[in-house]
Amino acid sequence: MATMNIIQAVNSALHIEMARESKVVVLGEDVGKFGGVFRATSGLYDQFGPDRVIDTPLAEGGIIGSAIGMALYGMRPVPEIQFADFIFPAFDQIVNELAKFRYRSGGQYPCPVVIRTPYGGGIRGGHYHSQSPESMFAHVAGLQVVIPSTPADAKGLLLSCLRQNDPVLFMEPKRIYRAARGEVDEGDTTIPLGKANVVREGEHCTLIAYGAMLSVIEEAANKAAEQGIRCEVIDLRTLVPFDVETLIASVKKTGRAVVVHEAPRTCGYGAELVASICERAMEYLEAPIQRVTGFDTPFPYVLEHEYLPNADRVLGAVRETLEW
Amino acid sequence: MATMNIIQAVNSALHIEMARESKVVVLGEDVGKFGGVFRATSGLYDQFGPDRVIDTPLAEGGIIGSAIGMALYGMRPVPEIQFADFIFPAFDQIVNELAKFRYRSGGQYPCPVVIRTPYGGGIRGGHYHSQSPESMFAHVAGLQVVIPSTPADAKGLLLSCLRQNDPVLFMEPKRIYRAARGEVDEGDTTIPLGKANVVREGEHCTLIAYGAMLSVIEEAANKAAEQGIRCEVIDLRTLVPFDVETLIASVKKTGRAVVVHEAPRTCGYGAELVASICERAMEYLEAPIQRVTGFDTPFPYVLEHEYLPNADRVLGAVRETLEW
Amino acid sequence: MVAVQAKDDMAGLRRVLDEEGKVVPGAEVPNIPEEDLVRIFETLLTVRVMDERMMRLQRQGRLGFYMKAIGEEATALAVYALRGDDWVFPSYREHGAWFWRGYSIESYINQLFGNVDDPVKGRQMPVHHSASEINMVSISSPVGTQIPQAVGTAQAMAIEGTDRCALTFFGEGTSSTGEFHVAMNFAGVARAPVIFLLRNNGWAISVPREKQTAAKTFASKAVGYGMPGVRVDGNDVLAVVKATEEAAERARAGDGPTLIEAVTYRVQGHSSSDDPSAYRDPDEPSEWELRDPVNRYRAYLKSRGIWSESLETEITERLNERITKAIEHATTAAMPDRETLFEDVYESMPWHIAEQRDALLSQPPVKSPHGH
Amino acid sequence: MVAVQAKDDMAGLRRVLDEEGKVVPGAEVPNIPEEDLVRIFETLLTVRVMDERMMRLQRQGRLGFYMKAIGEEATALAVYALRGDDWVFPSYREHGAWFWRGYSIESYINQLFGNVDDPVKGRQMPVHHSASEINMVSISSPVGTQIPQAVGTAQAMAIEGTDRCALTFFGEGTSSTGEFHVAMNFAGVARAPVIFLLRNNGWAISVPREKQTAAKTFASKAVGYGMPGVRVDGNDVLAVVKATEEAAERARAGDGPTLIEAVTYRVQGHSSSDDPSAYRDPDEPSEWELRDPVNRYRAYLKSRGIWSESLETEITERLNERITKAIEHATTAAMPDRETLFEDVYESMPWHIAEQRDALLSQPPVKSPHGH
Ligand SMILES: Cc1ncc(C[n+]2csc(CCOP(=O)(O)OP(=O)(O)O)c2C)c(N)n1
Ligand SMILES: Cc1ncc(C[n+]2csc(CCOP(=O)(O)OP(=O)(O)O)c2C)c(N)n1
Ligand SMILES: [Mg+2]
Ligand SMILES: [Mg+2]
Repeated sequence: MATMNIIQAVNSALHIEMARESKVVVLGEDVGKFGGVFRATSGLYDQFGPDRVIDTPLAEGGIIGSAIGMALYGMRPVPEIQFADFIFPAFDQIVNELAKFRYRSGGQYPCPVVIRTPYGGGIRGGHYHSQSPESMFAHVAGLQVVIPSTPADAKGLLLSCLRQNDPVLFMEPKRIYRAARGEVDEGDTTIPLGKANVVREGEHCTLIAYGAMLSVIEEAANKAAEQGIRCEVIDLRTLVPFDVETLIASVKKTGRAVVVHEAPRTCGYGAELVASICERAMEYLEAPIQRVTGFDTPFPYVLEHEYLPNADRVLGAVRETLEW
Repeated sequence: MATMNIIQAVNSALHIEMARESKVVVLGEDVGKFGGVFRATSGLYDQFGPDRVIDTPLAEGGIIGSAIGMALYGMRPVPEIQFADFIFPAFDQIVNELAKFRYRSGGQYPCPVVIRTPYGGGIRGGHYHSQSPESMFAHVAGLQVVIPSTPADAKGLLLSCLRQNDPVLFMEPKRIYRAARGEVDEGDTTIPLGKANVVREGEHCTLIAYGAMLSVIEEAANKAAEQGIRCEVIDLRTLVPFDVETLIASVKKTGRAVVVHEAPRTCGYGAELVASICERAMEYLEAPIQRVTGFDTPFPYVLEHEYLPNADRVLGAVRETLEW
Repeated sequence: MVAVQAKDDMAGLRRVLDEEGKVVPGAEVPNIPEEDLVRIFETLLTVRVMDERMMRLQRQGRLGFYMKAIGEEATALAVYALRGDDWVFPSYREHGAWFWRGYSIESYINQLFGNVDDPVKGRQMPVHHSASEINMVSISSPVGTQIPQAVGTAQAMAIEGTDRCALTFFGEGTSSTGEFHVAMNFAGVARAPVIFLLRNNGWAISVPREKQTAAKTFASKAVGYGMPGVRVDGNDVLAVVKATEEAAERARAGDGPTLIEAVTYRVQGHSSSDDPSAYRDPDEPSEWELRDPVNRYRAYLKSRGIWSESLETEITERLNERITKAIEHATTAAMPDRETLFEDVYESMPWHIAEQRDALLSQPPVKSPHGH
Repeated sequence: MVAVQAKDDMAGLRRVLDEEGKVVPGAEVPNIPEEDLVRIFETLLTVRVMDERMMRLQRQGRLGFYMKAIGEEATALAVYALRGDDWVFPSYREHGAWFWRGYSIESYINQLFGNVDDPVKGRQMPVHHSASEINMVSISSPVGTQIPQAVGTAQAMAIEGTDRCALTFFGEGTSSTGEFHVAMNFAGVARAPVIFLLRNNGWAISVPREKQTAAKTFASKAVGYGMPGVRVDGNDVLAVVKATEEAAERARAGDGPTLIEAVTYRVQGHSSSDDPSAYRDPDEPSEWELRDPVNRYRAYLKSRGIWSESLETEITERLNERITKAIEHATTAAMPDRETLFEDVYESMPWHIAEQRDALLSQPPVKSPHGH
């Protein structure tokens, strides 16, 4: 065990897997000699050389398009998109190609590309260094969407992604890249995809989040506890396919839920959680599920602290479910 | 009044507005001399010339990017994307530029681009001539999303879009381009954006859809009526911003709802409707809202009749809400 | 104007055969064994016969959609220059490439009908084939997406240390996409062993070549990527093969990518849904008839004493018979079960898709509005 | 290797001034009145002084983020060749273009701090300006998106029948994007009155120019779009102005677009977040020091008897004073009210945004973690 932050945990997973499996290739803008603008690929270039750690020209469509070609051929490319805000030039390759290759070829061409990308606000990045586009990708059949919230999860989930045979969008909460520190196995420990983590048990209200919002709901749970409200805190970890059983079991127990994400509300991932839970457990709900989310505006700059969900807003939502 | 199909209605709106306002410009692939692969721009080239009806090179990013530049300068471009499936190369221009221009410039640069694009299945188009990506765009603050279901609406809503000052994604249900025929005012009649249409009143269950799914819920309502179930049928018309009042009023009355769309279920637009209604009217709901949607697979070819929601599936969902 | 365009496009083209199928003085003739020369001829005829038969089915309402390659058959034979372990990323109009590399007439027709024997399980529209066993990559409709993918495969081949290469086909209209650019640029920088085969048939649906770019030639675009650009007569099989052989050699030697512009002509509509009389001068196609790639190649074989009336009759009859049988099978074979709708989205089926499958299967089957 | 690259990039550059600021024999000197020559000098100094002052604030933790233009100041003066009714679509490193066209030092600094006097209302990161009153278009971070937009504006200008033109700036790294290609191609076909000013500063964050393209020069990419491509010394104001004047003339005359590659050098880090010592040979920048655009231009003014020590002191002092005052104001002015978060998403506020606004306003304000 060692103390790591999320960057180090991601880096460790990449080191382990590249050493174990020669088909793993990292590519993207500035990922080579420089080790990535967030340094997540640091040291890989020196250890594995320019053939396996590739600085590409500035074109996200080319990064994903060529990663697809590599994967079709049998490699295991791990492209980095520098910020999730810049993934859209590759949207067509991801949505129309990567996600559909296995299906459209009748199973002939699996396409195991693991796209890593930092996402989310809280670093004063304004419109274009803060976005959380997860729900757009969650809508695309054929993709998996994974978002860790701790260093141990970042490493264990990424290792799992690298060892299965379908495309993944692995979104890293850059706001807590360095702030989230924790014990991480230095060795080769995976964490299964598709399983949520019940971080804290409670019986009054279920709080559901992922990524950087996890610490927000934990803080809200702490504050609630001071008022005698015991919240169950769930870290979703995998958005597609999500762990419906754990969620439903929790909501059946608590009868209340608050879902939290940074992305704008309309058609955000929270809507899916609300709809899915209501379909399966409406009779257990004592109150409407509350959504605490970013607003339906572009991501702001100076007002990002007002934009981002915080513990008080979550707590307010918890109270609404209790007082309903 | 004249009998028109949706293509003719769209064409009529474009003719009227181009004649009235010289700043309106149509651009896209094959929209010129040929009049568009669905013939929606037919006759415009002859009447308004190559300066205002522009055949572009094959690049959707260029079509939307240059349309944005025209709009910034004060024109009113109406780009056509040949199929919604091919809109993704322009995704970055739409999501990061078009939608955010007004906001990011502090209001200096409005960007009134009306993107027309045929969407949806039912024409044996397979993966790439059938998609319904509306929820991805509905998630993007700054865009409006409008989907007509009748010729009169197609004309009236399009005219409204062309006369307001923000970007719109105007999605045309190609499955009923020619099949839907109806009386349309040959003159200049607009239909307001943001207002749903209560197509039929009923008190047992609210059916909500848009575009080509409207006839499916109408058929389901007919079948239900035979069994004594009176459904309220609502055509949403505008997805962003949607007419929450009309929906809530209806659900308060009926206590039940079924939302229907062709797009895959997960993070589809239906999730937002379910979440929004539950937040506002949960105490009125007698049963969970049902979603009848496309499946979480790429759009198929030979099995599209199984994939697409039909009246029987909707009816089944209605019965589930009643028997819950 | 149209005719001028055609002539412009013809200027300075690399050729092996002239319009009469005679070897152009000084041209380097690729070294092709006689049996291959015959097989190439058979491949060209396969495409032509297939196109005619399938369009007839389409017009009879028995086939949903079709795309012809008539007049452009020679360009697809670029794949003659490849080895079996090279990979091909085609667009939708290189039928000959499939047949040359061993895709069967039966698979081809089953795909069009999407029956249980369709290699892609009825999931895609007609002419969207896939055959991993012969390294032919699944076709998709969005044009240009295959180009950066081919570059990635080529890079992987180089990383692996093999001397394989990848070849990708696309139309001249598709050179306007961002994908073309990023792929060419990536390939140039990486010196990837990839061949870009731009099939310039003069039209992108209704849009003529001169509205697609202001560049004098498509081959000249190679300059901007630091790679050689070659213009060949795309209706001259031997010129296409020769140029591709040279490009493949460069690729295998580690000298990087090549852009080949093969100038040909879309003699008929873009697809079965298209009627070019709405936008194209009706005289234009006839101008091109004398350049027919099959006629020229036939004349060449004749001059070499390889062609005979009976050879062609034998081939054509054999093809027609086989196609007839294949149609019979394809139109009567079972269609994929509806549970297959939910397979292959992922390697193993996640719960939410299983749930959706079960919900569907609990309902009575829906009759296809299209009959079989 | 680095030095070779630098020299390669220098070969065949169009210049008016040599490294000592002397007019190169035979060079056509643009016709610039003396008062403009002085104003250009002041603009160059404004950028340099501003960059130093703002970086100091950033290092002190008083400013969130900054991007310098040091060493590249001359290239932005391409806008000298434009008229006020021409439009400019900048990237994030052409500060001089803003000042030349009349954007005030105060607005510039208010934008960096996002206060109530920020023209874009605190909505965007520092250096993302917008000034519609001087036809400077809002900057966004995704690189390259402005290029097709500039083409659209240029097309609109032509449709309208004016003789205006549009100019867009972008880096050499950005030429790798799909947007560059589609924009160049659209412009070529439409013969749009647009000038593409590619600022080749050798680096895209940590990626050197030779990993960005295998083309010998960026200017050569123009061939593929049927437009002229020009390579100028981007550190030579007069050469940049001259080349842009010629391009603007062509545009106004209906002769279509031009690509100008201005070769310059990113002397320091990509932004305040970047430390180039992690990836760049520390000797490289010093090689470029003798090409400093301000020194060369100063020497030229001196040779023309326009420059004097006292002139420069006067300008610098005036600038510094004004900047000091502007900083004082910018750092003490009120910040935008939180309800402004919800404005300008649309022309009028739809119900769902109003609802979200009301919900936020019902909560106590959140303290900014960044203080002012
Ligand atoms: C991204 C995208 N946009 C639009 C289309 C619609 N479309 C299909 S084929 C075609 C023209 C392609 O022309 P070209 O590349 O010259 O190929 P050709 O059909 O001539 O073989 C268009 C516009 C598409 N398939 N993909
Ligand atoms: C689409 C996109 N991808 C990635 C980035 C991150 N990024 C910001 S600047 C930059 C390098 C740009 O280099 P260049 O175009 O040469 O401009 P320069 O910074 O040298 O002026 C990168 C990769 C971005 N802003 N946009
Ligand atoms: Mg073509
Ligand atoms: Mg640069």
